[in-house]
Amino acid sequence: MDTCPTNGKQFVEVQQATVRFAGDSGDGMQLVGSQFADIASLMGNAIRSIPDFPSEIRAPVGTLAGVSGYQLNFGDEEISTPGDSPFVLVAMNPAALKVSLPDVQPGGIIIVNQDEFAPANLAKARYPANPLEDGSLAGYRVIPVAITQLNEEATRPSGLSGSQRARCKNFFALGIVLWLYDRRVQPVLEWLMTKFRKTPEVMAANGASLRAGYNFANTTELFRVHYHVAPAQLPKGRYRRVTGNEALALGCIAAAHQVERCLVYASYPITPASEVLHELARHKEFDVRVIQCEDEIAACCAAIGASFAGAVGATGTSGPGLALKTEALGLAVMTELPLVAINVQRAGPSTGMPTKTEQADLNMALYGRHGEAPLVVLAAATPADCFPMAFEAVRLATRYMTPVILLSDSFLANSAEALAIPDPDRLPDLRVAAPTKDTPNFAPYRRDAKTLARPWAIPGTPGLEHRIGGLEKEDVTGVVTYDAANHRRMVEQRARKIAGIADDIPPAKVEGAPSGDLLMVGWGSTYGAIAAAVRQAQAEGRAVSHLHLRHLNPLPRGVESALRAFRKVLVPENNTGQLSAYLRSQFSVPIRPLTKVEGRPFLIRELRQAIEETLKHE
Amino acid sequence: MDTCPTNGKQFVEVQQATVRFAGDSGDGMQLVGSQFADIASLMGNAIRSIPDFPSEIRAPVGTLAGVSGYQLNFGDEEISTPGDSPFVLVAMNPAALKVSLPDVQPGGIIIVNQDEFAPANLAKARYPANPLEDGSLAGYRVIPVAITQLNEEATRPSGLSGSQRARCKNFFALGIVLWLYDRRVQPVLEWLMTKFRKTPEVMAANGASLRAGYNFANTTELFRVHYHVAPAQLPKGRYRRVTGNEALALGCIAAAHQVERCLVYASYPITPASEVLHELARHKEFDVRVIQCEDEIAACCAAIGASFAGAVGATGTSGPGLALKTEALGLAVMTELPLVAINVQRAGPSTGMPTKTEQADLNMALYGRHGEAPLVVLAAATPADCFPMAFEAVRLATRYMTPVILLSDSFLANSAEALAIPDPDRLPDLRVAAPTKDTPNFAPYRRDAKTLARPWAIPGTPGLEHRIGGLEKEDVTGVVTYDAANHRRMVEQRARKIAGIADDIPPAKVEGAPSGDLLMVGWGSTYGAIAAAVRQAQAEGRAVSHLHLRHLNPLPRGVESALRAFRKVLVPENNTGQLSAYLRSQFSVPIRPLTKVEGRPFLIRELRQAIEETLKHE
Amino acid sequence: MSNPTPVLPDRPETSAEDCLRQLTRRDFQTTQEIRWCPGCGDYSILAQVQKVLATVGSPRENTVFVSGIGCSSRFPYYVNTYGFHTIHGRAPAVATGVKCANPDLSVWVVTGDGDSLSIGTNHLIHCLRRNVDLRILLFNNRIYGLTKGQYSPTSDFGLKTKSSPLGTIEQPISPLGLALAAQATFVARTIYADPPHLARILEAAARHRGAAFVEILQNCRVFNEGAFENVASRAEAEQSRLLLEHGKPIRFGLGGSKGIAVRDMEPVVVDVNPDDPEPEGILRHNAQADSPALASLLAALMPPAFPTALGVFRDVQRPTYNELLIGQIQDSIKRRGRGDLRKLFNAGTTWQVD
Amino acid sequence: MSNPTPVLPDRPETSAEDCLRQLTRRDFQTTQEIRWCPGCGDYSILAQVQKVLATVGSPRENTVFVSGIGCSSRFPYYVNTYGFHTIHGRAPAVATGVKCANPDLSVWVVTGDGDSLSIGTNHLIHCLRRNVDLRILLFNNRIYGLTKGQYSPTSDFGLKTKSSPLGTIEQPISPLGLALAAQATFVARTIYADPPHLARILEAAARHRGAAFVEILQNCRVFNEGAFENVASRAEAEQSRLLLEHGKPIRFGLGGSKGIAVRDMEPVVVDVNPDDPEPEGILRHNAQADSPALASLLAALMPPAFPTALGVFRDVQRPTYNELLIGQIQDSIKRRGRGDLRKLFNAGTTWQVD
Ligand SMILES: Cc1ncc(C[n+]2csc(CCOP(=O)(O)OP(=O)(O)O)c2C)c(N)n1
Ligand SMILES: Cc1ncc(C[n+]2csc(CCOP(=O)(O)OP(=O)(O)O)c2C)c(N)n1
Ligand code: SF4
Ligand code: SF4
Ligand SMILES: [Mg+2]
Ligand SMILES: [Mg+2]
Repeated sequence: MDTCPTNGKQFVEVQQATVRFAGDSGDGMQLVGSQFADIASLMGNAIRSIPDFPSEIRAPVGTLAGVSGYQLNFGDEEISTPGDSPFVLVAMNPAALKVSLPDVQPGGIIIVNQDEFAPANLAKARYPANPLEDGSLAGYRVIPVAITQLNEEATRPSGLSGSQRARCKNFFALGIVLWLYDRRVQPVLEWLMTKFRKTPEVMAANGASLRAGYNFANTTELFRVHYHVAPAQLPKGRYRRVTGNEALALGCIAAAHQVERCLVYASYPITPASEVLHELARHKEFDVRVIQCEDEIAACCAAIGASFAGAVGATGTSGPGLALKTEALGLAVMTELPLVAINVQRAGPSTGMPTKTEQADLNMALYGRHGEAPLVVLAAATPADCFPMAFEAVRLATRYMTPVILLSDSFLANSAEALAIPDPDRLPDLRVAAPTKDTPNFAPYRRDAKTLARPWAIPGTPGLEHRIGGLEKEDVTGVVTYDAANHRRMVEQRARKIAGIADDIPPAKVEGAPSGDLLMVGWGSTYGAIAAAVRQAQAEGRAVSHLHLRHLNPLPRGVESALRAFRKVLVPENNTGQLSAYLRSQFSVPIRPLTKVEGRPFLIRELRQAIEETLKHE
Repeated sequence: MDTCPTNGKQFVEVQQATVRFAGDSGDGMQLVGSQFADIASLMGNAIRSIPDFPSEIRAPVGTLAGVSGYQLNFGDEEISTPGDSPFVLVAMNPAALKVSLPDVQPGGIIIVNQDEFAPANLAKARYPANPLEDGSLAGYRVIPVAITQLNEEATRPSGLSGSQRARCKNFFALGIVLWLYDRRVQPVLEWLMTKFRKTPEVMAANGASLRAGYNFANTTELFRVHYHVAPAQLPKGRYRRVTGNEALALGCIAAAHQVERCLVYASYPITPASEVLHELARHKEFDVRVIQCEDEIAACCAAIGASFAGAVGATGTSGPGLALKTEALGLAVMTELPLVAINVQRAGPSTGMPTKTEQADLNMALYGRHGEAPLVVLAAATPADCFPMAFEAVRLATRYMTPVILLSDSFLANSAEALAIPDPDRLPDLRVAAPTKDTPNFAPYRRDAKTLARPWAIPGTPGLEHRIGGLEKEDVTGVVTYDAANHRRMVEQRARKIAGIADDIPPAKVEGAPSGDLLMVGWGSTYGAIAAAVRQAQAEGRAVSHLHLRHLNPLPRGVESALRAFRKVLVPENNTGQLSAYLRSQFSVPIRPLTKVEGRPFLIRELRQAIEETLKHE
Repeated sequence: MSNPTPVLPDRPETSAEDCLRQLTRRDFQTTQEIRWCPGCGDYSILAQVQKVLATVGSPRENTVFVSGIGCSSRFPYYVNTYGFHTIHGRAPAVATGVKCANPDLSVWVVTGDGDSLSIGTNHLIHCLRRNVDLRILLFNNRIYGLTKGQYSPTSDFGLKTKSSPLGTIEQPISPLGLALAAQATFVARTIYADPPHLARILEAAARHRGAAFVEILQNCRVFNEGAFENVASRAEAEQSRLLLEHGKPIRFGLGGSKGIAVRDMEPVVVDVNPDDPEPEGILRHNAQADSPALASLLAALMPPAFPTALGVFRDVQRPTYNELLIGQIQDSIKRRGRGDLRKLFNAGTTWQVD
Repeated sequence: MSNPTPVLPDRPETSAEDCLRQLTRRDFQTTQEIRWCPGCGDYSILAQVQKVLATVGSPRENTVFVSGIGCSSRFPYYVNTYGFHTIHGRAPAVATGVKCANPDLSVWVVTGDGDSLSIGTNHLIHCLRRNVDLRILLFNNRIYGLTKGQYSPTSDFGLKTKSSPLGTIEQPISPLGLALAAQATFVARTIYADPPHLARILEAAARHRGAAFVEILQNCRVFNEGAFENVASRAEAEQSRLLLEHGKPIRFGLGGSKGIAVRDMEPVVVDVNPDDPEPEGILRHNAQADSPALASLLAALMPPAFPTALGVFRDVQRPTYNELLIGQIQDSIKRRGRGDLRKLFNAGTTWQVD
């Protein structure tokens, strides 16, 4: 930690910082949080953010249920989670303080809007006494600021009404934090100028509040130190911030574009998958045909129908919706049509905790169909990884004529990080040659010798008229038959086709040494926390490596040998051990599950500790 | 084989016999087949039968698709399958011959109705030449009988019309077979007398045909040998013949009776589960409330609603229907309500082969729900075993407040065997104490210390008003909460409740020596074939034993040690190895799957051979 | 061991305790914190339901609220009776099971326009057709509230929402039209903004025997504010609402100056003399007609050409599903005697092994 | 690499080959052995569909048959076009996907009374409401045929079947009533036993733009023989069938001696002079009315009090879902230019790391 004096204040160099903005749903915390993320990014930091929304229905102002938070982790090296615990908390009201306090680092900075700590608000937050006064915050550096009042003064010249001006106070808070982390206000002002082009008074008021906050922090005695986080060493290129859901939508559009077929996305709204629907509905110029269906069954069926008719058929949902698609997924397996089914998991079982994260749908994805119905299962590891994984899902679905379940989760869906923007000209060509009238020996179930895919013979093509369906099909001809040997052969071929995909995906790649004391195996959104914990442990000399599975069925080549190259294998999962059981069923290798089923992702320190304990106990 | 001469013919003593009656759907083969089964039973034989229906829609008379068969295996010792291959085939037309011939034992007896082997019928059966004349049946003892004509003559006195009399010819065939196996005609005549009480002419005609057939066989030169099968050593008691589906219905009625609550069976028709619905609809005097729902989702939900309101809620279906119930099953898990979901499996995936058997829904039963949603999974082993297993399903559902999936399959559903009729007075008492207004400290999620079941607080009870639902519940109080620690605890408690049932079910019981060279592990309808093959192998001195799992989740205590007590473990399944993978995932023990996915059950000889091969190869 | 006794009383019994005193709205309130947005139309509906439960004296322990998923479907948590917050769209199916298992219970279904007209349409239609004795309250806010604002099957054509940024391209469905086609025996419409009317309709529904379907126009403050503004507004009520009363002429407007007539089977608005209590040439409301044709015609009236009809559209009697079901059971018991396991087990051919 | 080109022609193109010659029924036959019971009503329907496809010149390669599960749903195997035998109840949903992916295709849905009015009601209603450009043929035999004879949602009240040994206790649903409530733009009914009428109606459906719903009364020989006997019988046809023709007076009976009138919104049978071509006081059919009230009234007529109405009940125009969907896409492309991945990827705040 370097320190250097600037205008009478201390200046501290740090490698990483976690900041949370928390307030009422109406306080605009998401807006200033994401602005701060952009500023950090623009200044070269690696970032990862996570919002903390109030659950479902809007709660009354000032209540605990109404708190909305935005947490950002940024730094000068790889940042792979939104941070275990904030070093800086901005709490715009007592409820926000109460909800966030348990997460704040001991000794962390808490900036509170002291104006809101009046008895009525304290009561709404169920505070028996004012925490600013009763000593309960003794372990923190509390900085009370009269944000409401100062914002009121700063925005007065704008001529807006009192209530409109009150809505600017989030920018005052942002101003403070910008100063605290030595960031420039200019980019935010520029952003305000585009955003509020049509309402210059609003722009002026927000800008005034922002500058006032910055200046206040600069001049007040309350802040004695501010911080600097150096730019990270990121790979060259152009970047943007994406959430997992945004990246899924982009990936689907890009992939369909590369298949050169229209994308038909049929879906029924459900938390936390709805933004994929919203996002795709906004991009009609890509010939994305969005059908909001009457239910998830219809959605899956419409996507299957679309694929039959030659489109890239995709559907997206969360657990309860995937449950409903079970039967239709079986139809897609039997008819061997391309289909991408996105499942943004949330905490179950049943309705569960719809706004909380979990990874407990792996079993359903792998096994949740009647009959022998193998399909491809993929899982994205980070918000930005949702882009290539959606692309991969479309690639495998169309190349192998198979349904693909792509797993994401609530954590990835809402969390944001930087995406290295791909060059469209360098995206792989995904076109699939469809048979035509002139294809010799066309038969609907004549398989490609290499991929074992049946031909995608598309209605509208003269001469290829044929009938498919859910009944068992005769090999090659596709005629309905209940012949015993044929059934065995078809079951076997459907399985072999999926298993064979293992040759078309990257082999298992261990991050770290290829053998050692402990292999941490993960899938999905645990990536960031595992990667960070493993890096820390490696830095401390532990023989720990990390294997992260993006392809779950089929598993990549080399998983078994990777598992056997380590003395111990630990599998952290946000479920009760589904991947562990799956790996055991495949390889009969001893595996320890590390489970966390609390509706929240792993913290880095939880995994660090698990690594130490696993290494300690023999 | 003892032989003794009777009325100039040879008399051969055999231990076991397999007979198949085959004809057109309209020929009444099921009727005479089941009459023959009853006669065999009445004379003390062990029996096991299987019909072979035409698939779905009635096909044109005389065609291959229209053939209906009934196969019976009976003997003087344990009979555990319907027989690998018939020794006697009755073929009422060319199509019946063509369909059945591949199964007949080399050297077996084929009784054909030669009157039907005219060119038109041969063409319908796609016979290029008359098989009775072209030498293609050389390997069999073919006995052509002019059944149509002889029946016509025998029934003339009845005064019925020609077409009515033609319908009696199945009894002529039965008469022949009765003679062939030295059975009396009297019980059939008695049965005819009750059955056709109201139409004495029909009774008389059928009786005349029956006697004519018997006498024909007795006097004709065509038959030189007939057979005798001695009574088996069955446990004392009263018996009746049941199919698996009948036994399921009886089991549900009996169990609900013992719970002292009404049975609400909500279902949507589907092959091969519909007979459970039909059967239950016939027993309204037991206060069985059958709801034929608009779909399987509604059926599962109505059953859940019924359980909530204090009934024994049950629902039945086959694979595609269970797929649709996936989401609702999750609700039953979360609300911890008793529910019995019967799944009579058929060949999949998707619509598959609806009239063919398969065991490929085990994975879906174990894993096919989103979130962590453990429930009880049971499987019946034989048709008669469907009775106690349905009873067990209701017992566990109500005692542990949990959904139970009970697996049967098409083979069990249609196959029949003798059920030792239980004494109603000795059926276990299944009453569950429901809380009342006076229950101290009532709370909807306060668990029983022993079973971990929550109380079944039934609407209508004053003072216990409470609310349940699919959202995560606070421990004890049942109030909705997204609290992290509570979620972990509830997930864990739901899992522990199910796991704990292992203490309330019989431990794993190996049939045969408790250790040895090979353990055959099965579940469901493979029981009979495995048991027979293992008995044969044991008789030949092989160190082979058999473990059959009726409880699949939780597994009984002692499975792991049983598996480890054998050098090898072989798991025969009518799927691609689902139990094998499940056992590996639980115990990391090496296991060989033996799979048959052909829409047909294992033959005993297939398993015998697999045993030999497994023991041979090291 | 004694035989199970199906409890099949002819009329629900009220508990002794509750008979002794008049219930009040407070009896039906729970301690659960209510989690709707400030200003949501659901609050008003909750208050009236609680009031009506007290009015009709529905014993708490014999009352069950079943709901699906949606803002509206949180309802059961706020009513101090038995309650079941099920899964999306399935409340009518669950409720059917509840009612068949125990016909003594008074069963209410609470659902939203998405819950019952999108994912759950099938169950709604079939439980109406079967005439299961349920009260079904459909909170129609013409939007998916809980999932934060996608269009619903009742959203206006062209409505811009998160999932229809260029406007919906779907013809909205008529909840009442569908209920009538499904042959519901009681069909009504009311609005959150008129508590007395709401209470009157709820009470009529509560007293109906059979499936009672009530569409309640409900404002979603956050995602579809003002969807029913013209009907909700008190100032415009005379013009915008057509209040149906059985047996009365069908009229509206200032002082009742307009009426609905039918020409070539199409509805038209005609002027009538406000002072004439029985004007000629306009329709007279008949909620008990043999055919649902009049009710359908009235249900289809829509602004701006017509006012929105409120009230009881249809109220007829038909045996309920649960009565018929239990009836067949009672008949069977009468004919064959109460089920005897020994007889059941020993039916058909049996044989003895000694 | 070139950009994907959405193919969005305004009218389906017929293939060059098929344009050159008149198609015949044989062109639409397959070699698959037909597996319906002897005497099943489905045979007659198949024959007429094949004939009509030839008549309207539907190019084989641009024609798709989509079905659910049931005896009727085996249909696609017997028609030599593209075909998709899907899962139970879901054909309208699959067909919606097919049509949206390629609006050039002529898409037919074949379904049964169980398939579309029990498990699949929801999808049927929503695809009618959306007016997806599909032809939907519902084979109504009032029974579950394929599963061997359980009652269906259209079975007569009291029908004894395997699953209702004491008779059903459910009010049958009206397929047409439901379709009209769902705002279908084309609604018709015909019967297997009258091939010329069947062909006429199928042809009208084929030519309709939008969702065309046709209920075809079909006899299940094995499990519900004679369900439509009085309508099917040629001898009774004049008495039992009410043949609807747009613009014509609604009459039936010997020589047209009876008519349907409406009194207080209820239908009644009145005598009319058979010689009067334009009798007074009876209804005149209008398939294009603004309101579906007349169509609903006619759809509800049932024996024995009334004849069964056959013909086109409703035939109106409304933009189709697929047109509107593609329209929004074309508009977006017009406004924003064809989608450019580079622009899409770089939208919003981006930053460069060098
Ligand atoms: C199977 C399933 N699909 C989707 C959802 C997500 N979901 C919850 S409520 C809802 C719609 C709510 O709309 P509505 O029924 O109109 O109720 P409102 O919130 O407007 O009162 C949806 C789509 C879910 N919970 N379950
Ligand atoms: C999910 C599912 N549930 C149930 C079935 C069984 N099933 C097949 S067809 C059918 C009903 C058929 O009736 P209908 O639609 O009227 O057709 P029909 O056979 O009478 O032509 C049923 C219940 C199935 N195939 N899939
Ligand atoms: S989102 Fe709308 S319907 Fe839901 S609680 Fe808020 S205002 Fe009410
Ligand atoms: S069961 Fe009925 S509907 Fe099905 S094919 Fe046979 S006659 Fe036709
Ligand atoms: Mg709504
Ligand atoms: Mg039918």
